[in-house]
Amino acid sequence: MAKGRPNSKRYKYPLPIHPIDDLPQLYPHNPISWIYWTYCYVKKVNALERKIKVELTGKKYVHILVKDNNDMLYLWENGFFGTGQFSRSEPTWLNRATNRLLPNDEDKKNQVALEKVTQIRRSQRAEFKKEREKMEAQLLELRKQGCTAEEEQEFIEKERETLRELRSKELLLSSIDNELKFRYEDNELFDDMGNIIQLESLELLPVEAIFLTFALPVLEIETDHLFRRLAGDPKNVNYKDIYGLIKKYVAYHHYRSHGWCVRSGIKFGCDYILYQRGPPFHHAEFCVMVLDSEEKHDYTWFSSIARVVGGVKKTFVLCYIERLISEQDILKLWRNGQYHKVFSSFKTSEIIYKRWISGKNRD
Amino acid sequence: MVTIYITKFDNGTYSDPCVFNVADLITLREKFNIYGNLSGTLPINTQQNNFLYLPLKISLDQSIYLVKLHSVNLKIFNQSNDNTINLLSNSTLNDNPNANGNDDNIGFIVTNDTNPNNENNSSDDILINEWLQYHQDKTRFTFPLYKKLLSEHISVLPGSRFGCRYVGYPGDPLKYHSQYLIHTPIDYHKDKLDLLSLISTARLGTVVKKSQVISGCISNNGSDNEVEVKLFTLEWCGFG
Amino acid sequence: MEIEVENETLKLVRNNLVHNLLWKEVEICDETISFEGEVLQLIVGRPVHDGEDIHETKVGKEYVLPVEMSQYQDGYLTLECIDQVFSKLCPSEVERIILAIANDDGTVVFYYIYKGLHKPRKNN
Amino acid sequence: MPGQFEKSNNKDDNDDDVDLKNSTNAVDSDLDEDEVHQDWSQVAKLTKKALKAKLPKRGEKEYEPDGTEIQDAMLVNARKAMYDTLFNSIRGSMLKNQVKAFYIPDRHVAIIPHPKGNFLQTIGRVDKTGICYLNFLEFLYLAERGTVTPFLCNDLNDITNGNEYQLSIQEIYSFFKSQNEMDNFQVYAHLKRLGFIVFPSNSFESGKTTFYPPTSIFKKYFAPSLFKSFYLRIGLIFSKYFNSIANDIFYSTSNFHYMKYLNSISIYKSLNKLIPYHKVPKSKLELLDQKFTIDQLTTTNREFELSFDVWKPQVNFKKKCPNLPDFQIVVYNKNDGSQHFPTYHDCQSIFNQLDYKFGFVQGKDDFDWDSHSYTDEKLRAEYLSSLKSKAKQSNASINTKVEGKKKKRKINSFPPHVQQKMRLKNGYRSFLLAVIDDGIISFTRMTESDFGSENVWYNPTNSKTKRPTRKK
Repeated sequence: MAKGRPNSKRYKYPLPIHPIDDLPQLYPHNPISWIYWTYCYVKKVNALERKIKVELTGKKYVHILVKDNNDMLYLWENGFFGTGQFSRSEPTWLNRATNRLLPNDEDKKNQVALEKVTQIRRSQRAEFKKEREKMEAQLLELRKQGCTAEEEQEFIEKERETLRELRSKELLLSSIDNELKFRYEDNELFDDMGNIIQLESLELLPVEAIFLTFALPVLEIETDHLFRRLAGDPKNVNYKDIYGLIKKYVAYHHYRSHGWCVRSGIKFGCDYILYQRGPPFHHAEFCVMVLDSEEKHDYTWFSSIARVVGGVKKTFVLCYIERLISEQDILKLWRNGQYHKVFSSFKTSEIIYKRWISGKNRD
Repeated sequence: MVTIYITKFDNGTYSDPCVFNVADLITLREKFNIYGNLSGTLPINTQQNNFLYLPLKISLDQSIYLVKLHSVNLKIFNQSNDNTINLLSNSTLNDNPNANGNDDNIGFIVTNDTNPNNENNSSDDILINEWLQYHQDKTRFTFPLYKKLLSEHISVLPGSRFGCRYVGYPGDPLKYHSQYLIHTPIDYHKDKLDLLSLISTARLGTVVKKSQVISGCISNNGSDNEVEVKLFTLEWCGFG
Repeated sequence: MEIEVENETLKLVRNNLVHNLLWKEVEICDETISFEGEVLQLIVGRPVHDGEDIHETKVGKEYVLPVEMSQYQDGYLTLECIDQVFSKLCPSEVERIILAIANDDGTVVFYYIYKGLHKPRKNN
Repeated sequence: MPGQFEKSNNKDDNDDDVDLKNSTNAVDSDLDEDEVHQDWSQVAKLTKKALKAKLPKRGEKEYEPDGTEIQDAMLVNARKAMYDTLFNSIRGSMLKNQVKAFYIPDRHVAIIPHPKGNFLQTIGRVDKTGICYLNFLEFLYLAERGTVTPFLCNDLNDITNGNEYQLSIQEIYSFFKSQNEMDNFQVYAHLKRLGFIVFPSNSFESGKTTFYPPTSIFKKYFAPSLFKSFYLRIGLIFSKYFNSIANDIFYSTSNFHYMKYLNSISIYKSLNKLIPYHKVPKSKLELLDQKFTIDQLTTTNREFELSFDVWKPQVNFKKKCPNLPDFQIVVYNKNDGSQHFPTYHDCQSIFNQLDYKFGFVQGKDDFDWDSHSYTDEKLRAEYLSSLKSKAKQSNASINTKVEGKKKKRKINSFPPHVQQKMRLKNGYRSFLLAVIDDGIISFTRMTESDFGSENVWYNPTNSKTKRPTRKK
């Protein structure tokens, strides 16, 4: 699709609303250039020519889906919004399926080779497993016979050596793994013309959809309608119904508006991860958990998340949300559809949570 | 018999249970698979934290278990009784049981772990029952969990640094790796699983190669003695 | 513009297993149980084994329970639910199910839940 | 350094997952801290007088019992090493070196009538008559080490009358006033064993060093510059008002049809007016501002108090008038139902109590804390030179020399975007939370950060000069 385009071109714009950056050159001594410039300035707008279609499915748990291939690509390339349902981030399933089921000749040759590699690897792994189990059984036997410590140590050394050798042989082969056979189920992937059907949609987080509706007019859906679907009929909601959503959105907007690419942190058991520019450019360095400023959790709750976050060498950020006006006032604003006033009535603060090792901080 | 020491503070709260005798430590370790944590300075090597000395701290669930089994002395010091005054008035320098006049230690002044007079006598049942009563709510779920783990031949150490209540071992931690990270039980019927923390829990388990154990408690007839515990193990599938 | 599809999540997880993870013999089971307004229904299938990463069950088949997760709403799953899935939706010899958590960010994540204790893998 | 934050352009986007799979090693090293293989036969090596029982080291930890006699024997040996070490750990001192310490129940302190020993450099408080006072934690710590022999007495008369009662360690434990004090002791002893210098926070009435100037100095030197910030504050109220108007316009449906945004940055600037954020103090002046306005405003209802001031190990520590501590610690027992992990507001109240070497105000290489802290209502540098009359030579410059052995690269020598990342990650004010779990201590550092004050959007014009290597 977008092969061969350098990232700086492909991801030129950080937001799906583009700036007006193609105004003509202005020559101070040439009045005609002024007029032309002014004409262009007046005529051009930031708003999208055509908003992006979304489908909302589900009842209590709403899913917000973008199904058009170009729209998916647009949202991905202009700010990295949404996640492909069968991909880890950018929707790439169609490409993968096409390569698998409709390969060109070059690919076909590789496929056969790959298939063999896969087979060999499988059997190697099975062999490794078998060998390891065998040696463990031998050790147990040895122990039962009452061997000396030296004998045992010797055996363990030998075992390690054997297993290491087996492993190193395995590593000689490529680690690309793929399932290549055409399967019965694959029939349902073809349309009448023999093309592969796009099964994958781009799914937007509720907060992403809010950002692309309420903050930037990108999605073809009314803000009121979106909030109604996500939080219920404004007339009947109470504070508890809307607060969860508000809390997450306030944090999302906060980080987005300061330039971060904010994506779901579910993989690491937290709310968000923050990228600078976006996934193709930098690793995410921050994991964010959004909390109410009065929220209480057990220490183990924190330490469990912190261990996962620390394990992938990221910084664990606690983002606290504090309400500045009364709950009744928030509800009133919400019912009047004054969402920006709702969101600006919450304040954010951050605390970095980090394990501290006493023995490593002595000098 | 093992002696567990507890202080009852003036505000009605209790101290954590402590054990002050090496022989008791051995009994707990070998007879009850209770290892506890040494928390005091090791006199022969006072400048490190890897190897420590008495007192041994054991968990509340473990001490309740031992007390209910009647296999320990529970010695509760009542702070308001101010035993310090008694100590002074009842004993003079000469018959001070802590004063060390051993022949083989001539010229060496020993500070003992315990006063022999305090050992081998348990506090009376009223005090002990008060103590059990005091902790009943707090241990409503964790105590049945502990008993359940014992019945599965799992012994435990505290687990906060792995983000759980207990780390579970198949045998003495001196020799065996831990296998389980065991979480505080939830209400089997009422409590909803927090899927987000379930995810980080399972991921952590993968990384440290231990099984994550979650559990639900069912109180039958509202009676605390009849809390049933159901265990489940959580594991990341390795895909998705 | 708006479509209400019954069991959208079930379909999503099924497609994920069949066309993304390339599982075999994937079928949606008929039996359901309801819990607090949510319908629980299993998908059964045979995973593609990638060496050691997945350790096989005796049955060879995996029972997958799709559940929904939202960023801003509480869940509905209790441990009683899980037990009922074991007792009412699975053959009796099944010792584990796979929890397929469909998050509202579009991702599905998969976790085994075993009845009772299950030791970690010995080597790795 | 900047390179480590970037990655190649063609890389897969699912690297985070790869991270997780490959992270085993990283966590393993962490794990070692938590699950140290306690081989008690190694204590002997650590100890000067080697123990009799020298055991052959046999195997590491194993997966589970396999029922063999060999494995049983290994377990027996491992246990024996532990038991032997514990049995052979006799606590006490030689008669000729004996230091007696007397616990006085009424005052919950101990006194040493004839203080001697190295420990006095960082422990206790000697009064004019030469008597050393130990707080309860110091007393128990020294008794546990065998450094002092613990006795009980009612008052000083008992000591002179010889009416003394030698205490056991367990008896001293029964003198704790609360579980919290017991937890504090564990943290205290843990840090002391590592060589840290530890005093309970607020244990210095006189001779206390503080970062915050006394009111007189504050009014004379700092209030004028804060007066400027008073105007700033009024400006803030106005900008709040303007923000709200700007938001009304930006979030109206017609925004992008009538307003023109010529670059992405201007869109960002409009977007980030929506969510107010907590501005944390980042400089000396901002800290003072915070301190003197907070003190006027809030009534202190503190659920969490600082427990300890901690100094890194150092030789020229001045016990009587120590410099600012390196860390401050709050202790929390996770199994005590009456306590909870601090909420955000609890953390705020702790941050506002802090008074230590706020590392982030150190800009220059030659930053001298003595010129930025106050002892006894005086600038500390002045206070110290007034002490010099007593022929005390060891002044701060020696201290800094010791500390400055390994030179850390100063933050402002890094390129701006790396500095920004460091500001976000290292944050500003911080405290240590010591968490107690049935005798196990773990520490967490809680640090204020401020993402609202930093913008990380990509600025194409900037990057051309900064990153010439990137392809256009």
